[in-house]
Amino acid sequence: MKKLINNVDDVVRDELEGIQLAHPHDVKVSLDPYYIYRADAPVQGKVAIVSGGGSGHEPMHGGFVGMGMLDAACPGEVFTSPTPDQMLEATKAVSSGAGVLHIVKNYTGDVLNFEMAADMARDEGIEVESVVIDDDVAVQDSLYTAGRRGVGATVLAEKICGAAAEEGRPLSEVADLCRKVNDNARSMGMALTSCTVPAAGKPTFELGEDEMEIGIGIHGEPGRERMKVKSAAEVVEILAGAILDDGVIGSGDNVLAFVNSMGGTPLIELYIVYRDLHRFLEGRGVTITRNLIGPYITSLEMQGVSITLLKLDDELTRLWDAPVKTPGMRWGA
Amino acid sequence: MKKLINNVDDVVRDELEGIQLAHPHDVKVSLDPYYIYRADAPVQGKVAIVSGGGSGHEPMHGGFVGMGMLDAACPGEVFTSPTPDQMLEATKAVSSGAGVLHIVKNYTGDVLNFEMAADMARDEGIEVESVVIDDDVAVQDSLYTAGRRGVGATVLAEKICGAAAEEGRPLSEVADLCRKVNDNARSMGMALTSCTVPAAGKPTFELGEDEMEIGIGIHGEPGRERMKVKSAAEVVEILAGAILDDGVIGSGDNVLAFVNSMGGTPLIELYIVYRDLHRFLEGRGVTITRNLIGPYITSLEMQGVSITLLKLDDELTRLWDAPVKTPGMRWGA
Amino acid sequence: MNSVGLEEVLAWLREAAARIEEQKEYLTQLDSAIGDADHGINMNRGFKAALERLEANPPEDIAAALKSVAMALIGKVGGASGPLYGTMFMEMAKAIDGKERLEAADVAAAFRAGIDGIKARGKAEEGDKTMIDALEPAYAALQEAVASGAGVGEAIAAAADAAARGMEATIPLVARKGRASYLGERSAGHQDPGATSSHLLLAAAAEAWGS
Amino acid sequence: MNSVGLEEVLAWLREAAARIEEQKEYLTQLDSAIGDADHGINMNRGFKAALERLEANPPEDIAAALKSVAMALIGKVGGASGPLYGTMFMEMAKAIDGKERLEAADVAAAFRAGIDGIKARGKAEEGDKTMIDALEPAYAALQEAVASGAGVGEAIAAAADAAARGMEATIPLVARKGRASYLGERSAGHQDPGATSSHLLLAAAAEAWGS
Ligand SMILES: Nc1ncnc2c1ncn2[C@@H]1O[C@H](COP(=O)(O)OP(=O)(O)O)[C@@H](O)[C@H]1O
Ligand SMILES: Nc1ncnc2c1ncn2[C@@H]1O[C@H](COP(=O)(O)OP(=O)(O)O)[C@@H](O)[C@H]1O
Ligand SMILES: [Mg+2]
Ligand SMILES: [Mg+2]
Ligand SMILES: [Mg+2]
Ligand SMILES: [Mg+2]
Repeated sequence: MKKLINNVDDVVRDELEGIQLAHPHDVKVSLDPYYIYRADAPVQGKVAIVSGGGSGHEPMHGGFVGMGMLDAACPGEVFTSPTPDQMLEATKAVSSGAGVLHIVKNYTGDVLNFEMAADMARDEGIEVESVVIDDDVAVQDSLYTAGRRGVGATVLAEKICGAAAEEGRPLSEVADLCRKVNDNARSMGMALTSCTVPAAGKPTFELGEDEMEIGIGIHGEPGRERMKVKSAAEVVEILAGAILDDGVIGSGDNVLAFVNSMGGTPLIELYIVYRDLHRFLEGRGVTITRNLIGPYITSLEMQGVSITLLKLDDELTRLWDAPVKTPGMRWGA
Repeated sequence: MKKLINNVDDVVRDELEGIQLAHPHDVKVSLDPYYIYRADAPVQGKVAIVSGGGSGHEPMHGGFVGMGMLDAACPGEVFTSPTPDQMLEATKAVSSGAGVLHIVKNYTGDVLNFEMAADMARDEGIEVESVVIDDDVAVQDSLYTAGRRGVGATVLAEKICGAAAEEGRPLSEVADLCRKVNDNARSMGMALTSCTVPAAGKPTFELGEDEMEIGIGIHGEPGRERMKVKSAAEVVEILAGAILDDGVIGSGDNVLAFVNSMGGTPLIELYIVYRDLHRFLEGRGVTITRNLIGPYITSLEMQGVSITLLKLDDELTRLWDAPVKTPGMRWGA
Repeated sequence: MNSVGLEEVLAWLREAAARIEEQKEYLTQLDSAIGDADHGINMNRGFKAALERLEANPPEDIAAALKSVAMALIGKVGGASGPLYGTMFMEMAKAIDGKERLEAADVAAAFRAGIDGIKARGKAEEGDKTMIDALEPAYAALQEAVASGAGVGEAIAAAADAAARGMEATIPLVARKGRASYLGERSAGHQDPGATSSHLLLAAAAEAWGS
Repeated sequence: MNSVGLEEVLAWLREAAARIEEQKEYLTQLDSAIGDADHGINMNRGFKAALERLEANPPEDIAAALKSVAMALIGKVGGASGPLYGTMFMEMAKAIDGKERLEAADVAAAFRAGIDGIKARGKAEEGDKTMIDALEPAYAALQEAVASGAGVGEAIAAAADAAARGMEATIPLVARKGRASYLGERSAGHQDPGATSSHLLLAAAAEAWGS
C-alpha cells in the first residue's frame, strides 16, 4: 500500500486538521467527536442541514460544508459510518431552532446511527427530519432487503437543499425537496481498479489487467457484474442504459448529468465519458441542461466513474444554480 | 492499460468535444487546429492571455479558460507540446489589439513551438510577449542546460495575470507580473505510481511496491531520486525543504501554498499533506496566507503530489483573490 | 450457577472482549467476503472501549454496567453492528433495571428485550442472514431451558449451543439485510460475520457462568 | 548514384517514413527511459502527415517537397523534435531552392544549413546528448566524402555510418538539453532518442540512394 499518510490510525484526524488549517474562515472542525461545521453556525432562522458517512469519499461530505450547502458533516473512519454522538453534537452545534435536516445515504450503518442521533436530538428538543438517499440502480430494490445504496444523488441533494435552506424555507419543505431529488435521481458506477482501505493495507478486491467491475458501490463493495474492459462509449451505454431502464428518466426530460470520478480517474477521461454520455442521451431523447464533472463522491484512489442523472424542473434548476461557497463546490460567491 | 477512452488516437479530440458540450456558455472549442477560447473573445481593450502545452495535465490549461484567467489554451497530444499553427490561430482568435501574452512552461518543445508561433503572430501584426515559467527546483538550473521545468507556478501565474488583464492593465505590466510570479514561486513534486500515456499503452516507468520517485515532472519523467516510501510528513519535509533551500522563500514570508494532486492521489491525502506542510512551514517561520488544494496540474492518473510556494505581497494577494470563472477554477463569480 | 450478580456480568463482559480481540481477524475476514472487511475491527474497538469505560467508572449495578457497554458500543463501533449491539445492551439494561441478581428467567427476559431492540432497529427477520439468525434460536433454547427449570449456567450453555447452530445455518442463506444484501445470490456460501460475533458473546457467557 | 532528383528525394522520404513507423516503439522506448515516451509516436505522426501531404499536393521540385515535409513536421509533431526537424527541413529547402538535381556537394550544403537551423533554434552543441550528436559527425563524414570526390550514394552511406557511431556515442553522455537534461547524471547509460531518429533518416537516405 502506497499512500501519502502518516499513521493508518490517524488518517481521518490528520485530514480534519488539514481541513481546519486550510479553510479557517469557512469551516470549523471538532476533533472530539469528529465533525466539520460552518464557521458562522448556527445561522439564525435557517434550517440546518447535516450529513455524514464514512471517510474516503472526499470532498463529500466535509468539503460541502458552507454557505448554500451543508451546515455540518460527520466523518466516520474510512468507509465506516460515523456514530450517533458525532451526529448529535453536530446537530446541536448548527441548530438555530428552525429545525435540522439529516441527509443520510442508504447503508444500514448510516441509517441506524443517524436514526439514533435523531432520536437523541429530539430528546433534547431539536426538530429533526431525516431523508434517506437511495439512488443506485446497480442494486435491486425491494421492501424485504436493505434496498438501494445512496450514491451520487447525495451530492445533488445536499446542494439543492442547501440552496432552499438558504432561502429561508421551512424544514418540511427542505425535506420534501430532498425526497424530490432522491425520487428523480438515479446513479450507477463502475471501477477499473480497486481501492485500498488504509487500515486493511491491501486492495479490497482484485481485478484482472483487462477487467472492470460494473455496478460498484463507493466502499469497494463488489458490483453487479465483472466483465472485460470496454470503451468509454460502451461503459456509458451500460451505466446510463441501466439508469434509463429504471424508468424514472426518459425521452423528453431535461436532466442534470453528473459524471463523477471514483477518485483515481483523471479529468481528461471524465470529459470523454461526458461526450459519450451526451451523445447517448441525445439518442434517447434526453436533454442535458446542467452538468457536474469531477471527483465529488469518491472511493479513495479507485479508478472508475459513476453517472448520476437528475430530472430537472424549474425549481430544481434554480436551486442548483443558486450561489454556493464550500471548499468542494463553489459558484456565484 | 485500463482507461475510460475510446480510441487512443482520439483521446484529445474526444475530450475537447466533451469540454465544448459541457461548457457551451463559457468556452468555444476549435477542433482544427485544436484550441479552447473564451466564448466572449476577443474581449475589447483587454490584453489576451494564451497558454498551452501537452494534454494530460487537466484541468490545466483548457480548464482555466474564462473570465479572470486565460483567453485561450492550446492542447497538444498527451504530454506533447502543441504546434505553432494552434498557437497562432488561438492568438488571432482572442487578440483584441491590446496585445497577447504567451505563458509558456519551460520545456524545449513548448518553448520552441511557442517561439515559432510568436514570430508568426508578430508577422501578422499582433504584439506578443512571451514569459517562460521555470519553477521546478527538482532540476538543477544552469545556463548550459534546458533549465528548470515549468510546473505549479504556471497555474498561479495564469490566475494572477488573468486578473491583471481583466483590470485593463497593459501588456508590458501583465508580462512583468508573470515574471514576478515566476521569480517568487518554487515547486517540487513526487510520485507514488507512474502514469500510462494512452498511445504508449504501458506505464512510463516502473516503481516497486515500496518505492517513490522524488522530483518528478508532470510528464512521467523520472525524478531526482528514487527512495523507499516515506510518511506524508517526511515527504513534505523533502519537497518543501528543497523549495526553501532554493533561497527565494524563507522566514518572515507570507506564501500561497499550493498542494497539487498529480491526478490519482485523492483529496483525503492532500489534506494530510497540507496539514504537514502547514506545520513544516510554521517551524521555518513561513506563514501560509492563501492556499490551493486539489488536482490542478496533473499527470494523467499518476499518484503523487507537488507543492508550490509563491511568496505573496499585497498586489499578488489582491489579484489572486479577484473573481475568476473558468471550468477548473472559480470564485467570486 | 443459579443466578448472576454484577461480578458475574463483569466477568462475562471481560470474557467477551477477550474472545472478540482473539477472533478479530476472523470476523473481519468473514466480513471481507460479503461486506466491507471491518466487523472484527469495529467490534474490537467497541469492546475495548467498553472495558475501559467500566474500569474508569465502575458501575453500581448490573443495569449500569450494561448501559455503560451500550454507550461504548454506540459511540465507538459505528457501522451497522454498533447501533444494533448498542441497542441490545441498552434494552437489556432497561429490562433488568434495579435488580441485584438475575435468575435464569431474568436473563431470558433481558435477552428477549435485547433481541426485540435489534429487530425494531434493524428490521431483520430470521433467515435474512444477520445476527438475528444466531440470536433467535439462542433465545428459544434459553427459554426452553428456563421453562424446564434450569439454572442460569445450564440455560446459557444451551443458548450458546443453539447460537452456534444458527450461525452455521447462515452459510447457505442469501442476505436480505445489511451490506451483504447488495451481493444478492453472490452472498450465499459465506457465514455471516454478525451471527458469528453474536455466538461469541453467548459462548463467552456460557464460559463465564458455566460452573 | 551521383546525383538525386525529386524522385529520389521522395523515395528517401518514403523510406524514412517506413523506417520510423517500423521503429516507432523502439524510439518511444528509448524516450521513456530518459524522456516522456513519445518520440516514436511524435515522429510517426509527423512523417505520416508528411507523406499524406506529399500525395495530396505532389511537389513541383525538391525544395517544395522538403518545405512540405517541414510544414507537416511543424504542424503535426509537436514536442521538441517537431520544430527542430521542421526547421531542418525548412532550411534544407531554402539551401537547394530552384535546383532540379542535387550533387553530393549540394546535399552537403543543404545538410549543413539544416543542422545550423536546428542549432539556432535549439541551442544545443555536440556532446549535449541530442540529435546534434548524430548529425554533426554525419555532416563531417559527408563533407569528407564529398571532398574526396565521392558521389551522393557513397557520401550519404558514409554519413549514415557516422550517424550510427554518433548515436551510439550518446549512451554515456549526460544530457544538457531537452527533457533528458532533467535527469542529470541519471541520463547517462541511455541512447538519445533524437539521435536515433536522426540516424534513421540518414540510413533511409543511404538505402534509397544506395545503388
Ligand atoms: N438490519 C440488520 N439487522 C440485524 N443485523 C444486521 C443488519 N444489518 C447488518 N446486520 C449485521 O451486521 C453485520 C455487519 O456488521 P459490521 O460489519 O460491523 O457493519 P457494516 O456492515 O456497517 O460494515 C452483519 O454481518 C449482520 O449480521
Ligand atoms: N535543444 C535541443 N536541440 C537539439 N535537439 C534536441 C533539443 N532538445 C531535445 N532535442 C532532441 O529531441 C529529442 C526528443 O524529442 P521528442 O521526444 O519528440 O520531444 P519531447 O522531448 O518534447 O517529448 C531528444 O532525444 C533530443 O535528441
Ligand atoms: Mg463498515
Ligand atoms: Mg513529449
Ligand atoms: Mg462491515
Ligand atoms: Mg519525448
